[in-house]
Amino acid sequence: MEDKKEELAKTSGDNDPRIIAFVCNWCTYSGADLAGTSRMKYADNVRVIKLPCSGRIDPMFIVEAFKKGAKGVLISGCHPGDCHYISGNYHSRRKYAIFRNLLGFLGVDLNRVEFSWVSASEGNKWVHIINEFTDKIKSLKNGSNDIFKK
Amino acid sequence: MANIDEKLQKIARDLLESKEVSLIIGYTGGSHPQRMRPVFITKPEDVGRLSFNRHSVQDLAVFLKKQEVKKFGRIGIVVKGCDEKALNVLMQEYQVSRENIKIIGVECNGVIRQDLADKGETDLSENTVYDKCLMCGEHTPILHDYLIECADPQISMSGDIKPFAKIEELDSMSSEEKDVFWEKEFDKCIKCYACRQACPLCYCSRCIVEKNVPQWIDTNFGKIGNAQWNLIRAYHLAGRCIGCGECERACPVNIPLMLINGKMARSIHDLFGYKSGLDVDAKPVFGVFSESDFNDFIK
Amino acid sequence: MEEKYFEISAEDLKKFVDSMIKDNFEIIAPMDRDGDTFYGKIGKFDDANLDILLPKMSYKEYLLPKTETLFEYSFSGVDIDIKDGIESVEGKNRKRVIFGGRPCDAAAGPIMEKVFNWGYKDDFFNERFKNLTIVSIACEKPDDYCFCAEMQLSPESSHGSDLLLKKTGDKYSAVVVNDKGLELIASYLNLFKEIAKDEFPPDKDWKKIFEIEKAKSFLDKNFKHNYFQDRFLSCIGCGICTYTCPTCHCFDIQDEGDMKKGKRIRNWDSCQFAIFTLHTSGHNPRNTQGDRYRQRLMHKFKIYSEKFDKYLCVGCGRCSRNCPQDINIKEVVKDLTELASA
Amino acid sequence: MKNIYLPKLAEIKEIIQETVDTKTVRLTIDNGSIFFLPGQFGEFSFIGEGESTFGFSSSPLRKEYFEFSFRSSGRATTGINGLNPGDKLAFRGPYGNHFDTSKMKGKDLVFIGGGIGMAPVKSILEYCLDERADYGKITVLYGARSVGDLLYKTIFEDWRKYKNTDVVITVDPGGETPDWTEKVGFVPTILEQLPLKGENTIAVVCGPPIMIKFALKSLEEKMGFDKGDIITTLENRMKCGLGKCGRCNVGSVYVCKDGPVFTAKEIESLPDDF
Repeated sequence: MEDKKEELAKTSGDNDPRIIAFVCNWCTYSGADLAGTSRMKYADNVRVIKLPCSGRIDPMFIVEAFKKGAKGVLISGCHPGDCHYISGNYHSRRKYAIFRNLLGFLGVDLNRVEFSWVSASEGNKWVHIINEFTDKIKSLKNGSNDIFKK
Repeated sequence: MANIDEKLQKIARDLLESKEVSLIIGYTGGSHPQRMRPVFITKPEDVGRLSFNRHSVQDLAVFLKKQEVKKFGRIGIVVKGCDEKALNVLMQEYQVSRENIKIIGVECNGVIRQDLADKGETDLSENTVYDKCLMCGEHTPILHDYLIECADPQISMSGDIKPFAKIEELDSMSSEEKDVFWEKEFDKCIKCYACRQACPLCYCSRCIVEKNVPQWIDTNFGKIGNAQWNLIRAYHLAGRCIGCGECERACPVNIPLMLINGKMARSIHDLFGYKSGLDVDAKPVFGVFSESDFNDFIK
Repeated sequence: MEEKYFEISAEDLKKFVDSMIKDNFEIIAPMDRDGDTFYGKIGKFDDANLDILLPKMSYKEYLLPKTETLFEYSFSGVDIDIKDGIESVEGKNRKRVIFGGRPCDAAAGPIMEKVFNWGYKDDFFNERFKNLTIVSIACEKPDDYCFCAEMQLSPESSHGSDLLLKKTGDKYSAVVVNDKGLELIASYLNLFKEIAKDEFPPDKDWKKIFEIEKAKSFLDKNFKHNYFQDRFLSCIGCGICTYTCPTCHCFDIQDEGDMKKGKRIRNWDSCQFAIFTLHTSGHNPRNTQGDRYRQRLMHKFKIYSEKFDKYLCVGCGRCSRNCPQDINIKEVVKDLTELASA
Repeated sequence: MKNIYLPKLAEIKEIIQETVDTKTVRLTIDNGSIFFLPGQFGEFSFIGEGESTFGFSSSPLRKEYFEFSFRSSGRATTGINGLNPGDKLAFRGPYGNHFDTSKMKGKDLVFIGGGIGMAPVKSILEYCLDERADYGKITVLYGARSVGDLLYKTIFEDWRKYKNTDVVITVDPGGETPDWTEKVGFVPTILEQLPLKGENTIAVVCGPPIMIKFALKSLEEKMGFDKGDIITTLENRMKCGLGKCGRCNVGSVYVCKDGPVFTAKEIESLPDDF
């Protein structure tokens, strides 16, 4: 499993930055699935890791992704009010509002951490977010980065 | 000064004699006149050792997490205003119950920084106290069963010294500059985890660094391991840290941990209007949410 | 070798250090950093702060690094390739000099050497120790936390140093203890002036406030004693005492890496942590902080002296100075001696 | 210059699933055999997850392999648990002292094991069985919490085949299955029922601390064993196994180097630090 983590996160160069997306099972994953089944095309830099809920996405996951070499991390869940577990995404939002500030304060370029709400029907939005995020990461200077990178 | 000590000792004696508590945690004289140390009194005849002055820097609430101390059951504890906030958070999080604690509050107008006190400093002024004292809003402990008034005058502020000015300075830096700053600071870390042990609110029976399946935090003393530890420590205290500054005081290599803690407290206040340790009945900030929470950073 | 005595002026001492730096020696000396003093690599003599009594941390990390790679590994299929870490021991063939340390810190090396060569020889330690030259400066005024005299040393002891300097007025008297010391100054002999033994300032008579043997006699008889549990209620188990100690040498071994490659490292560890002795079953032989502090005292003043004939303490007092709860080991040991005679 | 922390690689020949969470791993060393004595231990590691300390559980006289038994619980053991025959395991050792077999020669022996504590007992037991003629009567008493928790189930019969050898297996009350034909009862209780006398007999005891405590009491007080004739092993958390890392000491005794094998008499003189 460890092996796969490394493989997933590995970036071959500036032109092909690896992006890790932690997504919730119910909305964003379905949305990404919809994008796939609808044969929409989008940047292939992203690797999706599915979790039950955005509330389950531990901040350590972000750090771990950066540590393993990811150039960008996306966190995505259900729109407010739509959480399968009623309030998971609200808790997640509070948590990440603060965690984002902490990362920024410690010198992580916040352009590399992205958050979104994508519902099961928003295949378009998913494609748009990934493409935009990939372009943004590509435009960033390599190495202008975080304290967790080897 | 003597007056304070006498009052303290009388309260302690009464509490112990009436068996209302079986242990009093307080301060007593330390290695030299400018140092105080914690003292644990179980017998009424020992209360003469209790004392309090401007060198009582320790946050005694830290002892409430110790199993050996919990065994005493009902405990009396001497607290300054800032320390009492730690009690509030512990009560908020059901770690101690109000019935088991007798709070002997001491009004405080600041304590002298220990590094200066060790060099002989005895004057209480804006140059000699901790930053937390300069912006202290709780000179009088919020909750108390007993209150002892302050012997020291209020510190006069010239306005030249801005507490935690470094936070604003860092905020205005670019991420590269911040990266450089923190890399240098974290590089000093020797991972003794004194920051954790000295914190009254770090009470997990098994800390995340001790969990090894999987090993979330690198055990090495390298760049990544140190940064990971300092990040996660600060994050686990976000919304809980009451700013007693014990972590920074304990740190043997002088990492400015209060900058991170202070930044977290500011962020939480800015975003959610919450300050920790002020209200025992409030729900912890990460235990609740509002539908109208800050959403600007999410697409 | 017989001890040799020299004299050097303060000015020449500066020249001595600066020329060593020019000759590619790595000079580790007390340096100011964030309002405190720590050992660090100096770029020139003036970087060093020789007035301070003791840097906050000891220079233990140059003998036993905070993190040391024991070996590196990599996988290919079921095969494992192991690269021995001893080949790359940092410090090997390196001209590293500790300059301006104090006699207590210098005495720590030979003490630790015992445990690292007991039965199995730990060459990671030995290599570093062998390649380290220690130039100490005798203390003129120990502070209230110091108790080296009680620990069978003295503020002027040359034990463990290769070269000991003593300040007298604006010059230094130097004693070269061994060949290593002589080798170091060999190229700079023009700066030193040889003097006779009786010209070297004699050691003062340092007073002792307790007899350490007495404390040991208490520890010998009292494994279980209320003193330990009561006195160390105020210990929060932060481990600063062990991390700043020049002789505390306990370590932890961990693997770090992924499924492709990584390394096995050893890190500093501390007997003050509950997890230090925790069994997998959940049983912990040292369950309270009192037990753990007792272990520290026992290890320093009883176990080590029984096994290796030396106390595992040099009396530098760092553990007391740095303790956030002001537990003063000098007072504690004094208590033990008093309990022994009670 | 020698790196004392450098492990050798050993290949896994066979893995025996002893109980739900316990396995015995049989190893061969890549180049040549290793020399160890019963009672000694090694540091076994799944490289990448860290080392764990286990006593050898096989007889050193069976030179074609060596083995250890472990219960999967922490990071290193979980790693080892995931390995298959043919995989490589790192190993360092042997370390520590050993059972004094010269003292045991010509005497009657009783081996008492509890739970996974049977592993080091198995090593010395099989060593003695391999040189059966050197020893008097051999009695084996092995107990576990339940039938499912018994290790080495498949080889009890092998032990019984030897002459003048009694093998008594017991499970704690409530741990038996309907078809269980062996004894039911706690190890000390069953021990007292055995026809054993303290004279000319040496007892080897290993198991959980509570079992050792009561078994020693039975042997000393009720059966007349001399404290010097009861041999047991101690365990403490270890990292280096070499007497350096400083955590396994009990008083002035380093379990990893001065131990792990002690007589009851030696244990009596140690402080209560284990």
